[in-house]
Amino acid sequence: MVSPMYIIAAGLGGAFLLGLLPNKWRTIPYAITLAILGIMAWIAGSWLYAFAVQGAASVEIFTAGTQPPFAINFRVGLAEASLALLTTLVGLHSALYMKDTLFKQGRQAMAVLLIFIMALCGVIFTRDVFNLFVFMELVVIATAGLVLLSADRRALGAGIKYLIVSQLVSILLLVGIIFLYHATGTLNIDDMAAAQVNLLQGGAMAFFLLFVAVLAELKPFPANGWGLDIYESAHPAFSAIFSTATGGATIYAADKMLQIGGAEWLPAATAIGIVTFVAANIFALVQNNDRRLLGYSSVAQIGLLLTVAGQRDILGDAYYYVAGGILLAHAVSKAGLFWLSGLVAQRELTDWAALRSQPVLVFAFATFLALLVGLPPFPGFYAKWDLAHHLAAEGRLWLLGLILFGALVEAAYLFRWFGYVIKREARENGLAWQSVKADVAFSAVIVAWLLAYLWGHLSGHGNLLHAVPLLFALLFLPLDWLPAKLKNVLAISGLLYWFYLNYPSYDPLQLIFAAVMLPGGALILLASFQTQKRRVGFYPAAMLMFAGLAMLIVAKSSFDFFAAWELLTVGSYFLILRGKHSEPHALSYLVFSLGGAFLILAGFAIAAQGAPDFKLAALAQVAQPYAPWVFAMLAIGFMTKTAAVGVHIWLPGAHAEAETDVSPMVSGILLKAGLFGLFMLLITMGKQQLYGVELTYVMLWIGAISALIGNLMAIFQEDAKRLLAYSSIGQMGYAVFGLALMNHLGWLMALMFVINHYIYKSMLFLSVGGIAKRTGTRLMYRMGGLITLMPLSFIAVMIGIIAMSGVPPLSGFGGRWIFYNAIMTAEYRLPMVIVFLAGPIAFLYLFRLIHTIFLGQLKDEMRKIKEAPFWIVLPQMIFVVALMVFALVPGLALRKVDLYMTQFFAGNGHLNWEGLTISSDFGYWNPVAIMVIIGVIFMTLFLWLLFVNRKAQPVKQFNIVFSGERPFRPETTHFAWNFFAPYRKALGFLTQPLVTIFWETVSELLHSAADILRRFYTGNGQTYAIHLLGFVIIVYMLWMGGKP
Amino acid sequence: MVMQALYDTLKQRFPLGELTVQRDNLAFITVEAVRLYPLLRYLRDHEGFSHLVLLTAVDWLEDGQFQLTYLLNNRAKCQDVGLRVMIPRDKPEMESIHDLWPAAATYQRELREMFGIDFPGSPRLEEEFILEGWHGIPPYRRDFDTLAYARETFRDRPGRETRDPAQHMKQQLYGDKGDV
Amino acid sequence: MMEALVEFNWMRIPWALLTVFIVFNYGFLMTALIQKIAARVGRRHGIPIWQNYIDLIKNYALRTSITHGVMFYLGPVFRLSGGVGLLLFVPTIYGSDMFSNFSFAGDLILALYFVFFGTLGMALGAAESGHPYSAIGITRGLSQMTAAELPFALAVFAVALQYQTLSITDIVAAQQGGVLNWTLFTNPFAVAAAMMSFLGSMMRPPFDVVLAPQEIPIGPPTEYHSSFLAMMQTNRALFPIAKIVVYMNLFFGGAASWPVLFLKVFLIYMVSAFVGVVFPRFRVEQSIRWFLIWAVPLGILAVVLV
Amino acid sequence: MKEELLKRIVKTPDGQEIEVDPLLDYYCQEGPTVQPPAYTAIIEKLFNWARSESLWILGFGTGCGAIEMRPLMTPRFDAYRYGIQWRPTPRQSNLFVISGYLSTKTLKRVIRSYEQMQGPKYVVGLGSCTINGGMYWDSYNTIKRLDDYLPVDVYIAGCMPRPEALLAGFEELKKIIRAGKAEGANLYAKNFEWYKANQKSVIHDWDMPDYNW
Repeated sequence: MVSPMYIIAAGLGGAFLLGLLPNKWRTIPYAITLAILGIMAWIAGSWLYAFAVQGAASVEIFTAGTQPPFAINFRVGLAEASLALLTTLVGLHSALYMKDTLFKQGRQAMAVLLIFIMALCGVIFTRDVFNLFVFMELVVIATAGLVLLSADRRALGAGIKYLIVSQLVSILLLVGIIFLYHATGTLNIDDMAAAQVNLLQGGAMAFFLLFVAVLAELKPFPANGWGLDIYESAHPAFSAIFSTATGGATIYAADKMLQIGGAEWLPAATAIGIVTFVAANIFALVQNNDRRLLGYSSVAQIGLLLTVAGQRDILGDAYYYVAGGILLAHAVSKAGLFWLSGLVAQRELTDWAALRSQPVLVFAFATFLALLVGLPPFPGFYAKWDLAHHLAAEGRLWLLGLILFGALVEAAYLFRWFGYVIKREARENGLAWQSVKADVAFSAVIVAWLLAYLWGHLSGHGNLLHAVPLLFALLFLPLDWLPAKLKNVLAISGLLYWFYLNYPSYDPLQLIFAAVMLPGGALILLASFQTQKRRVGFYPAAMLMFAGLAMLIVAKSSFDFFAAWELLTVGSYFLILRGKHSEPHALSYLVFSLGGAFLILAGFAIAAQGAPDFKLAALAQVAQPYAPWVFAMLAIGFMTKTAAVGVHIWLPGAHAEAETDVSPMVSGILLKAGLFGLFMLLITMGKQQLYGVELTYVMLWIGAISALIGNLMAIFQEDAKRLLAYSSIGQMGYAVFGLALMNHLGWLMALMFVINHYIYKSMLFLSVGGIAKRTGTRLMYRMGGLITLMPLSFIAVMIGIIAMSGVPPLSGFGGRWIFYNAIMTAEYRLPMVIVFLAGPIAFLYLFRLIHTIFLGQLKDEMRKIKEAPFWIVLPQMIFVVALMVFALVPGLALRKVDLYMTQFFAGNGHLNWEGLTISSDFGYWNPVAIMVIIGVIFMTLFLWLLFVNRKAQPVKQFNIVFSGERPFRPETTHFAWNFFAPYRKALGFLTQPLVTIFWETVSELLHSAADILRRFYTGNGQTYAIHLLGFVIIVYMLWMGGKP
Repeated sequence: MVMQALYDTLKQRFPLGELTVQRDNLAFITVEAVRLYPLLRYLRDHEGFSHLVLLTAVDWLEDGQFQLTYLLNNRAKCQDVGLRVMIPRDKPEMESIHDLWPAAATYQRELREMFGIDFPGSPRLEEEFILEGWHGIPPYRRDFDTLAYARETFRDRPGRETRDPAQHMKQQLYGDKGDV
Repeated sequence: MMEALVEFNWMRIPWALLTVFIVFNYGFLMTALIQKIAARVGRRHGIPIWQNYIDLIKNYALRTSITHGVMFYLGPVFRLSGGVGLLLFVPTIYGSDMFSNFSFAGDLILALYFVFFGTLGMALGAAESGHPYSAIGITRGLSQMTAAELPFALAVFAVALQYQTLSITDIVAAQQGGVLNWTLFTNPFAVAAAMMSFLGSMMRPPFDVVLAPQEIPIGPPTEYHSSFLAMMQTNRALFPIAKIVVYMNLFFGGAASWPVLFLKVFLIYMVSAFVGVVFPRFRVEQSIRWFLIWAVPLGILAVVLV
Repeated sequence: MKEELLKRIVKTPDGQEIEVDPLLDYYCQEGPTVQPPAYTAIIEKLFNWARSESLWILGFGTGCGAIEMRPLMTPRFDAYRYGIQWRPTPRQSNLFVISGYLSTKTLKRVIRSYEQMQGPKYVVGLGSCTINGGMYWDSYNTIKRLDDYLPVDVYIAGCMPRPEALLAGFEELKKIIRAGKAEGANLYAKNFEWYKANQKSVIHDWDMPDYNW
């Protein structure tokens, strides 16, 4: 084993060696540089291997052969070794990446790079304060030198500003060290920590200076202008080192300082960290320059790390797991992103659309974003989970809230960026492709997935990368070159096989959801057969969503549940983003979903109260006063997915703009995930009271109002898919309402809605999608009279709307019947008023849907269109059959679950399924008889009419009576636009977009606040120095006020 | 007298033709075609004649002229003034006043259809107004023989006879003694 | 509480046909009678009492007819199926096994929702004619219906809560034993709300903007004629009676024999006739507001007080 | 021909160009056919009785005489008691009352409405103008003989005839119908070319299909 000292020695020696070489040489110095960096990395790596795998104890290295305080000592343990490996690897890769620049600048630059990496390792290893100062000085000077490597003209200014401020910092640091030495009589960090500086005369002040200086090196808010200028102007490869290695080393230094300061200083670190995290993320919202945005994001991540460092007292053993997870996620993703930024020719965020020409680059980009945001299965996800649980267990809820808020903002701007990449116009020559650079970036991707595996392995919750559904979804990434039809077969068989495998293990409730989600998904996927070519990116996303759904149903612990939840959210986001104009809607979907997910995370964390493995069933045992809060958080989280009113605004756009076969998936299937969550929640937690208010009662109102508003909004839509989307809000409102009734039949009704809504909404979305495909528009008033041209789609829509409106004999009636029986025993009656009003309103939009599309006047340009493609029609016809069967024998699906649910409500209220008649305590219903009777009456009358009216002359569209005139044109004769004008007059005031206005105002406020505050960064070195002083003074006032 | 006063006021600004006072509050003034437009605008904007009551034409076949009559009304004073313009029959064209009164466009369409008088620039002038599919001489021109046209186009029912109403009533009431 | 469910046997079919026949004739005479009453209010003689039969024959006797398409053709079939079905799904005569018809198929909720069957089918048929006035009439009808249905749904809910059952037979049974046992007296708010809703569903003034003969020819049926129209006429006679039978069963103690049924149906029908001859027509938004302001609070009161 | 009836090229959503011929594409091209009476005489008799007792008038005031029809609805005359009522749409009417003078422009609408009525259908000419042009005998745009253009069942003379005369006319019509002689629709179908030629001779801008279903 080579001593870690050789890392330092190699760096120094290499730099010295380079100094001896002739000026003109390029290749040899470069080779030496790479070799030295390689050696350094190898040493660090071998030590890491020793610590991690062989379980070696950390080693102390005494430089002068004596014990401290007489000599400087280094310590190398697991953390140091990993940081050093990270630093050297980033250095090595960046050196590879910067080959051209280094060749141009010559051996001096290479030497500086070596010194830089060496110094960073020194910062990591050293246990001596003064030595730390020396290494930090080296870092500063090397940084200033390396900034100049950039071709950007602003780099010079940035370097100078950096130097100015850094010197101020150095002075503080030095003064602090002197004072501290005076107080403790030692320079050794461990000795200082043992000396309890805070109790010594002047010790606190001395430590303050030391600490604030190290903090300032972390570029906390607001004293970070100089750092941002560097990110913006420096060479991306250097920025990668600057962000990851410098950031990592410095945060580690700060961590060491905190050991000196003790627990008393942890809150300071927390406060500065969290303010930095939140503020930097908010600032990043308004950045257009990619590297500056990455800079802000780096600052934010370091802030988060500092916050985590401040939680050292409660994290205990998990500290390194959490901090390491976040740090490595930050480091790898940020390095990767900076490296990617070198491949993009222009600096606007939208210019990254150029990545699209290489799907692999998009994959890399997505990986980095997911890694950075902390989505499963990446380390940040596990780290955030543990962090949240520790915070919640200790009651640091405000902090948890702020962290989640910051993370949400971060996700918002990062995924907005992703939206640009997928959707914006790509410029020509936007990609400065160099295979070396790309390879360097890909190495980060590989590391990211390795880390994902490692962190999963280390987590106490099982490795997500061992989950078969997820692996199956990921399998589609390498298979993406296959033709879409083949992948579709694979996907469908995968879904069906998984369902078949797990079928015996589901309980009846799970079975219904699983049936809707897995075979149901397979059925909708039939429609995907009509796509041609490869359809890059569709299958990984779709299968990711289905994987999440499959895992959600069987989740036993809160971790499994949440991980599945995040997976399906992310998968569906990618899926929705594929729509033609879906960029803003997909973003809004993601932000709302992640917001909801974070609430769920917080809810689980609070519920767990520190328990490492929290079973979902244990939700029932959550103690007061947490229980209602947990309930509320989880309920809101789930209701975000079902788009309950208030958090519904993402749905219409997302569902309407998605692709033809995606809309039914996200509407018919994905919404059910929220219902499943609510089921799980209500089964375990039951009724909860908050401040004396029954929370299920609130849900009852939310469900009722969602039903009303969803339906009401739907009737005013001109866009067919938007109409259906709003209708989903209404339908989910019914289901939530049924659940919140908290009685047996209410739940059964919700389940009925799960099945019914899946069938008819999928069917309607498919047929409307097929029609939109043929007509080239989704605006209903531009269609009309398509019944003869698209008869099968018409049949699907007609059956769908009859079912959805609840008219016997189709299956919607069953839902209504159960609903009435359920409300008979409900405790509350007022919300029914709203639901009763919502019911008939559904007629309005349903009629509008079928009338404006299929009936009325056929337009000129539509005269020759054909029926929707076979593969879109086929699933519709299957749905029609399914609907009929379900209408005739609802018992097939409901009987078992009806019995199963008796356990939740003390056995009363369930239905009686004797014979053909289904009866409850109040009424009865015989679907077969209804169908037969109506059928017989209908057929009799129809035959009678056929007999008496056999000679009817079929006429064409303009053969209508028109007050003696003739119609002008089909467009002016088709009554379609603003169809329910009188209704708008009467009740239109209810459709004021209050919720939309509210959320837009929130977003607007965040953006404009960021926009105003960023003027704070003037780009002037003196201003930055003043910021720094201000920062020092504020920290002083807050923590040192009143202390000696 | 009032109308005379109005005429005198107008005379100071515009060269006017003769004045025909019909009533205390109704008079007709003959003007040249080129004077009409400014005069109308003046009357509308300064004399309070804000309402175009009608625009009509008379076919003076013998003189070879069409007479256009623009009747304006002053609501506040309850006065009407008609402006008469004579235009040549062989070149029936007049300046459009639809920009003064949008309603004038409708009158102009009618005149165009019924008299064949052209008002260049008037909106929808070419569209049919009342008649559908009419070809030939505009029916309100006096050289159009409506009886001949009707005979030629519509079949008579045999046995129809036309009687002078006065003669007929006499016959009914007094029989043969009517002439006594 | 729950009475033994009647079951299907083949004898139900002739009885059902008899029910339809009786109600058909009663409906024809009744509509004519109502028209005659309206005429008398206007001091006219009005139509002969058998005029509707003649019109019906005349419409079947037309020699030509046109069709705009399949749904247009099926519209009247839907419509009449809705009327006949509603009639047969509701026990017509209380305590009579013969005239309980097919009420074993479903309870009150079936009746409540089956009302829409004909409406929906008719709307589809009328819309396929491509006539804008048909579509306008339908939007008006549906808009008005959303508000008119609300008080009725509330009243039904209140009644169901009151008797703790959704079975119409049971509800009627609970009202036996004297006039004062009728829902009319035991739950007057519910009945008031329901009767207001009843006005809205009868297509008579002031809620007849759907047809609005002077304005949008006659709305949905603008294109319908000959045997199509004849079927709709039949439904116009049948359907109100079927609906009133539901009202009668829920609120007015049901009927134990045909004469009682005739009387009660006539009286309930008269409510809308009286209102109809006195009031002018509401616009859609006016009627929506009227229902929401006057009828819905009564319904809420009924639901809350039960 | 009106611009909206001209053939035009439109682009379908998938980019093809297709030709639309409004007259052919929007309107049914079939002509009227002679419709035989019911198979058995007794049923036809019953039907004729029902037709005569249920006269549904198309509410279309074609000329000044329309004002004479209004009193028929009032208590004084109350035509409803004779089974007569006004329907707002030609589809449901079977009696067309041409009320007074008929300009060529209105004639076009009348023909359209008449053809849209379902047979058997009846026409009553009201007032002298429909008989021989009346006081508009020399007008350039008023027809003189209604029966040149539509088969007329009954003429009611007068300028204008009083409501009583109308009622008498309707009674006359009922007799004709009951006698099975009111076959105007079949007459029209049989002599379709002749009627069309007459109609087209006065309507110069024929902008509709030959038969309006």
